[in-house]
Amino acid sequence: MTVIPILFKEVLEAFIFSQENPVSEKSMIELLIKNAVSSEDMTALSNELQLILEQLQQEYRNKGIRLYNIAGGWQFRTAEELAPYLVKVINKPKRLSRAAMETLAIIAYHQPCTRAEIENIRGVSLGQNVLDSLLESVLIKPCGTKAVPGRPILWGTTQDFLSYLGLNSLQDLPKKEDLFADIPYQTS
Amino acid sequence: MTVIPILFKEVLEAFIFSQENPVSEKSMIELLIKNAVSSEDMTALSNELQLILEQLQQEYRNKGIRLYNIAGGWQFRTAEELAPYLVKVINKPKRLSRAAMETLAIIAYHQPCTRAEIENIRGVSLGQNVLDSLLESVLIKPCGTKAVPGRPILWGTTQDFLSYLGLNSLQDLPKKEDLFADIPYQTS
Amino acid sequence: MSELIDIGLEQGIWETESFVVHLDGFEGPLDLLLQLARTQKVDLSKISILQLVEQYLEIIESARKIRLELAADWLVMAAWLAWLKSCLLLPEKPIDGEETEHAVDLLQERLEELEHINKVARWMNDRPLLGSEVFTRGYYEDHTEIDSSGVVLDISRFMNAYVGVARRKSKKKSWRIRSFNFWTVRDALSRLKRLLGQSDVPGWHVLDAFLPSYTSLQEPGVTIDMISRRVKAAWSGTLLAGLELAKDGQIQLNQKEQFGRIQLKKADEEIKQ
Repeated sequence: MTVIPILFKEVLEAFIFSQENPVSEKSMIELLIKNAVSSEDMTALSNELQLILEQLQQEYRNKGIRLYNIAGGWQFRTAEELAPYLVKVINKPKRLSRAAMETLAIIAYHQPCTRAEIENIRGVSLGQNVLDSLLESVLIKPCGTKAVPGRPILWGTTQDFLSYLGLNSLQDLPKKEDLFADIPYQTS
Repeated sequence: MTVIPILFKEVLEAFIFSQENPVSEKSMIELLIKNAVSSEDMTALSNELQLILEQLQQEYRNKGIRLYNIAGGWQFRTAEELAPYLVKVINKPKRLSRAAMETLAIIAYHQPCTRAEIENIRGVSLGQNVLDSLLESVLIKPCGTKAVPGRPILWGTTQDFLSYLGLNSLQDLPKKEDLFADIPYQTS
Repeated sequence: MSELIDIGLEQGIWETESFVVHLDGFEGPLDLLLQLARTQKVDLSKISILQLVEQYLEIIESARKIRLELAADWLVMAAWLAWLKSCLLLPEKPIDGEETEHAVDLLQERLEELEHINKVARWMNDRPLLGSEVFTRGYYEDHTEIDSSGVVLDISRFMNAYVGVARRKSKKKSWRIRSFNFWTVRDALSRLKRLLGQSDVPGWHVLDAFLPSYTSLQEPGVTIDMISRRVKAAWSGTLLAGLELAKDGQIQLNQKEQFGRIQLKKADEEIKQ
């Protein structure tokens, strides 16, 4: 009961490969339909697409390039474990400071939240440069204002945030319990 | 007599993938040396690199992505024969210039008419590019010649012209009398 | 515990914590408190707040001996903790006791929350990050094609164009009407002079005789109404030209009665002088 011709595994592979951002399954379906792949049974089409993607992912399992399910889409990326070899020749951007990373973590878990809420959790005031660096990297975005006096901006994470961490959705962030599961307060 | 560890096939694969431009063999050698791959015999190293690249190219032979030797370097690109499936056509219809629109309107109301008649009505001479653009967009067509000296071409509107305007026939064009109720002089 | 303090030495941000505390390495008093709590090596909910408070106050006290300009928020925290400590040591006041319990809970909650965030930040930092450890393709292919073979043609712009042409055309027509050839005074002057020069008939002539012929005023496309206006223009032109010549003494004018016929004749020699 195949609805997607065999050739389209390659077409989808090329499609994902050619795009700058993770490719959603929705746009893959669109591409299939545009290329006259039968679309009578959408569930069957979607299921088969899923199979093809898994098959592709399998094919790249042992390669230097991998197919990842990221930020609600699919994207080819270099294999994680090759990083030590690649960073010797690829210029890396500056890493986020500890303050920026913590602020990002607070926003990820408490979004949408205000600057005052972030400051309250960290117990220190939030430097403008920290917010600026997060905004510049398109990791956070304003999501309206809070209905309190002064109408402070509410912050949330972006699609790029997921892409940056290689996560498919916010659900993939570790649960509180998981983080505390390992032996706490080791000072070593 | 292998000098390049097997892992480096993947490293090179990832490296080529991550680069914006085709990667020269020289920069691949650099990557190998920076990662402490023995470099006593440069010729051997270079030969082996060549083998690895050919092997990689072979691996991608039947995939949607290919490894090409382009402009003195190596680059991954989508398979050429898949391009027709990936092409996304964006319609960006042209706008007619004022001169073209006026000429078209005169032809529509006075057809069949000659270039001289159009010029007489518009009061300015008609550039060849204007007629060309209307012909190219299949809005007008020649409808024989006028029985006067020089036998000038008579122009008329096409079926496409009607469908662009969403009209069934020329009868559906607004009547001249309705248009010029306030103008005593009629362009006839 | 003054050996805990080593002010001026930056602590590496992601380095594992040692027992030595560098104030500059901490992101505020809460961060320091969390670090002190960690050294108790127990669950945050079971830490000894009293011990924690004592450690903090001791550090701040010895730090102040070295650096008087210790930041306000460190000192505010110290003051608040000093109050908390006094309450914990003197638990007999029942009202204060409740308040103290609440304060302890609050401190514990905040430390737990901060600990959580610390862990998340560390987890995020340890992930293979895009651009640092993993990389996307460096080159993108654009398979979009722009098809501009079509034409935007809407009926309103189309009609507008036609109306535009017609209006321009009708404006041109009325301009030409205004430039009609009226009989000017100059025309009349030259005609009068010419006719007088040719005329060998002495005596009076009616002015009407010097008007241009009616047929010469007729042109194709000129309405009857327009012709009668041309006739009137010729009349007034000729009259003005006559008056001009009379002023110069070249002719004599004569009108016998009001609205009567105007007559003219060449001036006599004696009048000329």
